[in-house]
Amino acid sequence: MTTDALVRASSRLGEQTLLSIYWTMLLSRRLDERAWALHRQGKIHFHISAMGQEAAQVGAAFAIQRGVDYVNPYYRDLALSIAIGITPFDIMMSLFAKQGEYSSGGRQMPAHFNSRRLNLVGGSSVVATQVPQTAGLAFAIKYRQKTGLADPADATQPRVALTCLGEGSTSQGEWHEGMNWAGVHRLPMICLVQNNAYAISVPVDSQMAVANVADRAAGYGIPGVVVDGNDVLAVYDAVREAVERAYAGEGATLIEAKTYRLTPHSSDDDDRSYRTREEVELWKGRDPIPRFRQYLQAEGILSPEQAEAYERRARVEVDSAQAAAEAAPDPSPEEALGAVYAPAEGGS
Amino acid sequence: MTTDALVRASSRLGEQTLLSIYWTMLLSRRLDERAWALHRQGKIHFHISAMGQEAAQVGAAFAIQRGVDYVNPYYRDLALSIAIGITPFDIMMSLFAKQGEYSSGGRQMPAHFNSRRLNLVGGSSVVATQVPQTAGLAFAIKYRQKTGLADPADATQPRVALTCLGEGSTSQGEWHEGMNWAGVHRLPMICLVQNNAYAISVPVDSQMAVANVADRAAGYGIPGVVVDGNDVLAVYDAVREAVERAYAGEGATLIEAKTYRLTPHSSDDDDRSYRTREEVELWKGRDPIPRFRQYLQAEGILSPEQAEAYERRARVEVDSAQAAAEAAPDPSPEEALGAVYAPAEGGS
Amino acid sequence: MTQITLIEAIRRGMDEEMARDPRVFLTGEDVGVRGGVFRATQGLFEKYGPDRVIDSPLAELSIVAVGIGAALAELRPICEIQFADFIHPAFNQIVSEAARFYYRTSGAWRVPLVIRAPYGGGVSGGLYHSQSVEAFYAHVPGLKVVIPSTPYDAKGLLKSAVRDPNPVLFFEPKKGYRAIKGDVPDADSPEGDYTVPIGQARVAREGRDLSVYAYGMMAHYSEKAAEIVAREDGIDVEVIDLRTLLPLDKAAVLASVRKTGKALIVYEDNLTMGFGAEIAALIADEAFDSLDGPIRRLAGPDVPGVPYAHTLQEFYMPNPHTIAAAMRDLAAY
Amino acid sequence: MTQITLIEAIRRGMDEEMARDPRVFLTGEDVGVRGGVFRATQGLFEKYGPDRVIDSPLAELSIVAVGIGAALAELRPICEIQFADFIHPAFNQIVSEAARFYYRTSGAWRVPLVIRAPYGGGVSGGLYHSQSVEAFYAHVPGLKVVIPSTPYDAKGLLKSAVRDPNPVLFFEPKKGYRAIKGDVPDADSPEGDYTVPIGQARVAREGRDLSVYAYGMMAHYSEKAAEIVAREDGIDVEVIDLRTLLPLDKAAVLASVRKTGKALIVYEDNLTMGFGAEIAALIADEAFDSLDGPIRRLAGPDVPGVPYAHTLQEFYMPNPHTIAAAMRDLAAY
Ligand SMILES: Cc1ncc(C[n+]2csc(CCOP(=O)(O)OP(=O)(O)O)c2C)c(N)n1
Ligand SMILES: Cc1ncc(C[n+]2csc(CCOP(=O)(O)OP(=O)(O)O)c2C)c(N)n1
Ligand SMILES: [Mg+2]
Ligand SMILES: [Mg+2]
Repeated sequence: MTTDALVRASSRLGEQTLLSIYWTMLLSRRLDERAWALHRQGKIHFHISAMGQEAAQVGAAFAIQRGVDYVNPYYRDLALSIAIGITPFDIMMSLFAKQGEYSSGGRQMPAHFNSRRLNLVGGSSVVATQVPQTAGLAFAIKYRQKTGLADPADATQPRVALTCLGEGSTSQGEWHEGMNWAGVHRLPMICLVQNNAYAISVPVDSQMAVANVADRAAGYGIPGVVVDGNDVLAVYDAVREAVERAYAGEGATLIEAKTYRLTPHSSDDDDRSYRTREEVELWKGRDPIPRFRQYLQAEGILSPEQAEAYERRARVEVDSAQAAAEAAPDPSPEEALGAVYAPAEGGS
Repeated sequence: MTTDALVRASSRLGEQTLLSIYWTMLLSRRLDERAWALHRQGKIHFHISAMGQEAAQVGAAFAIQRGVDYVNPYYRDLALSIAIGITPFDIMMSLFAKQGEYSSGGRQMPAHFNSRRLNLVGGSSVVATQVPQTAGLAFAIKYRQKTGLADPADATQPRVALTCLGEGSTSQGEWHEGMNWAGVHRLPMICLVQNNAYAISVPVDSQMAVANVADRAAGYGIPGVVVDGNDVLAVYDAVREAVERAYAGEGATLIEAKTYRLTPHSSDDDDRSYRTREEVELWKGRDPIPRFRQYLQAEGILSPEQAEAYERRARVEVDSAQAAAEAAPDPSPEEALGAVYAPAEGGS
Repeated sequence: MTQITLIEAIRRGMDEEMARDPRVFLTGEDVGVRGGVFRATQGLFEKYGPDRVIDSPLAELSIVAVGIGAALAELRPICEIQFADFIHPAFNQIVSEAARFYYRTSGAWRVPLVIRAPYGGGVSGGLYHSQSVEAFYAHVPGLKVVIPSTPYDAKGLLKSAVRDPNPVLFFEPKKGYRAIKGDVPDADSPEGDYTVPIGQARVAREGRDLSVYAYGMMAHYSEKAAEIVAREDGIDVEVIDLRTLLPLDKAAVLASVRKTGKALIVYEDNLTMGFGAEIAALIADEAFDSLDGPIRRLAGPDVPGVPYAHTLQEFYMPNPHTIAAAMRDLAAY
Repeated sequence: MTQITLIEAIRRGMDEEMARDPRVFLTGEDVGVRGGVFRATQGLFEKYGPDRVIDSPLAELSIVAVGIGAALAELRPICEIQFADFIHPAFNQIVSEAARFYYRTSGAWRVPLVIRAPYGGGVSGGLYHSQSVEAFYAHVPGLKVVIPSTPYDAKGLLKSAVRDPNPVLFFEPKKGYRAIKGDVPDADSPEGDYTVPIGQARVAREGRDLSVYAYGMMAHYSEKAAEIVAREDGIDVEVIDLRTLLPLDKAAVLASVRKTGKALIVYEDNLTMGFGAEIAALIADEAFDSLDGPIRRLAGPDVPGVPYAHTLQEFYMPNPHTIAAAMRDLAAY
């Protein structure tokens, strides 16, 4: 390890980047809050939230080559997707399931983040399926490099594949098989587990008999790292190190971000049967957004006025996204029939 | 740990038991060799062998309450099954697929060991499926004990569930999920991995990025043990310790027996493309049967004359089993149609 | 008799079987304190405790496999799959294992297992919370596939499923969980402990002009459609609620079409190779001489899932009006 | 032209596509130095090296899922499943993922993936080395399901599959791997680089009296049976080799029965909900007016697998004689 690497990677982030991280977390939060409000108003059917997990998601996103490196997200990755380049308007269009909605043309429920252009892979709702697929994306990266189809130093090409999922989802066989490929083939892959202590109502100790998901990495011959998922710079550092290992051909990393979701599982859930209000309050006190704001303010990077301006700007963005989406038309019924099979190459 | 536990459990085995272990290994081997001969003669379609792995299998079998504790074997567990109570005649009937054949009435290929009476569960050919099922058997044991349906001290009831599989099969998601249940619910379960270094042609380092399968146990919060799979008493000791933990309600154990198969994968395989003859010869020198015979002779437990008598007896048993099976009729065609659904309880 | 909802009938069925037989237990995701995401198991954790109502890890393969193992050991597991869409990871265990155990051991080991799963569309669930998966399993000898459409049948069939010595897939039309209500005898009444036999279809409505075969939510819609065409067109439709897809009540299927001469099969699954194909094939072979017209299927289109946006979803799902149109069309043939 | 075996045709198809397109790679169990347990990939490891011919871990789910991921990244994976019986662990990835990617992203991501698997009975493989699994996948929009029965078609269809931008399941009738031989243009001849389009059935034998629909080994047996009844009974049978099950060549199916008036569908899978059900349903709807008799299916019985003992296996499997008997029976109707 060089002396450089001993310095926290985040300490090299410029002020603009730090502010950009903060802005992304804030925008995601305000959008997320609005979605809950829209659901309460009966304007949308469904919402699933990233609230409380923004640091884990945004920290990770900023550590990769956003829009270039592959990302295979899960339904909770709102903040991560925003960081990659999905817009509040995109999200609003999904929430309202309007015509031409960016992720699927209104076919999928909201929260199935997707962009071919940004190498953000549009997943299913079925947990953990994306993990071995991400091994496939990482395999393709390595394949192209080894067979001369791509130059490992070419930063315009994907060089790492990042996937996220919840701690509960690591119980799936899919996860095991994906991690195993990553280990055996030393793939440029990062698996970020957002451990928010519950899978809907099921606590982590009914899910696994180990203290940390990261403890499972050893079984795949890859490093496992636990990080405070509510500390955005700590997450950035952990993921950045993994990214550098991947870029350098040193293989995969499992990162576990310990965090908490501040909302019920989704708009269909009621969490009072399985979590005490005290526990939820405790974690509200650890909210990653005020925490990062305080840090930025303490460092003199963000003034109270600027913070207020960000809030205003977020409100405007969310408002206008909502207004535009509400005004958009519904998909026309026959759109249900299109795009079942991809046309032959060169064909129509 | 009491002083007692520090003494190897195998040191408390009586001479008769030691001889019985030897006899079982030997009988399995001679039967196994005969099966290969029958295949070469074109008399049977298929055989899959336990040769080289008898110590791992018989050592494990003798450590449980045979015929009472559940065993969920795999296709290579010939010696284990013989130790549990399957007879050479049974095996011959399977090899010839004769009417009323013990395991399936001729429906399954040979090597699908099965006996309801002996709590030996008749598996499929699909690797690793038996692992989470064994968690279910172990779950049932614990369930009965916890809900008062069974007395934990009652040795006439199953108190542990043992399953076996090859190292390659631990790559399956099924294995992960089964081990995870075992850990989370502290189930009285033992998973014995017979690591013979290959899955058909695929070497273990294409299968996993860790030195030992046992290293994966930590990820499930259970002990993982590596044992010399060609040392029958070492295997016995390792499994016995796991059995005692299970009986005492202390949960599951993963045991990895390092061993080697001395034959090709099955009668359909040709191993010359993927293993050097030198490697095979090396392991022939570590054959667990001569090794245990030498130990017994050195300890004065087995005389050369007795050893010869065992050989003769094995030959007689195999001969007569073969003769009886060859003379038996084929299943009648319509038997293909029976036993699709179990009849209602109390019904016909 | 009390009017209860479909989901309440299912809950009672489980409750009564757990009370009757200490070997019956429940497992699945969120079935414990949460009472299931649809609340099908509500109150059972409190009543039977954590030993018998077990929150599983988030892993369907092992929910089923642990159920299989426990069933081999002669417990009576009821495994809940949170949505039928998530049963696919367990396909190998269901198809290769549960279905084949009895046959492959020539009757030595049986698997008395119930797998419950809410299925079907029209609930704004999109591609992964709307699936119909029955066709896959109706192809697998060794399994039983049951789909109730009324509270009475749901409770009675569920109790039969728990008592059945074979693996039973019990698919619940979730759109009807609260929407469908019906009379069910009180548990403490003389008929309280009734069962409904697996393997028997039900004539939901008698009629002479044409036979409609359906199950689940589509059985309801078909009854509604039959009322519409009776009222508006004077067409007298017989509606057969199949209730069990495997083993199929062939006699009931054939008897109806032999009477009416025309057959329409309605299902919300994708058309091609959906369960209606089997009904059509059966009739086209064994009731050919009775046929007065083509055998029609009305089903979901062949697209990879029920889309989320309401316009798209509406387009996808058969409904009483599209069914009525198909009835008219066939009646006029 | 040279006479080669079915498996040799498949091997050549892969070889030629790998030579043509550096994005094509193979993975699966034992596909490397071992050349596959059936030797379908023999020589390819030596020719293309370990980067392009990769022994996978023993885990079908991830063989397919890694294939999906690589296909998303625009490589062209060919995934081998050692026996079709072992495809079930990958069901979730195939059905929920590969099949739905294009639709669920409204065309943004496609999955140009080929999954090859040897299938079928009559090989003394017992319950777990004899399965026919095509019916499960023929129900899934978004997938293509191809089953060749001749060397010419096998090579041509495999090349089409590799070039297809969609997930293609390519099921190979393994009993015919070496038993079936046929002419295939040499690679260096002008027609060498031919393809056979996916989605088109083939009239294997023209006839006027009745139509037989089959695929894989049963297409061969049906041709043999047709020869028997032509010779012995003067019955003139048309045999349609379906070749692609999904998307089905409906026009070809309907054209034949409209000509002959009678349809028999032959498959070795279990009868109920086997692929013949869909053919029967299609005909019973769209060619009803042309029918001169019931639509018959000859298939494996509804038991959970092909049994091992030869007497049992013989009983299970359709063969040219049982097919001929069904032809006679239907012709006499
Ligand atoms: C295979 C599958 N089973 C069940 C579900 C239903 N489900 C959706 S999210 C969820 C809990 C996931 O928990 P976790 O992995 O911890 O992620 P979190 O939601 O807590 O971020 C469940 C059970 C699903 N989507 N997929
Ligand atoms: C799910 C599944 N995939 C593939 C196979 C084919 N197969 C049978 S044994 C085997 C290798 C098993 O290797 P390992 O687990 O190491 O056990 P070993 O045979 O070496 O004892 C394979 C690939 C199978 N039986 N099941
Ligand atoms: Mg969680
Ligand atoms: Mg092995």
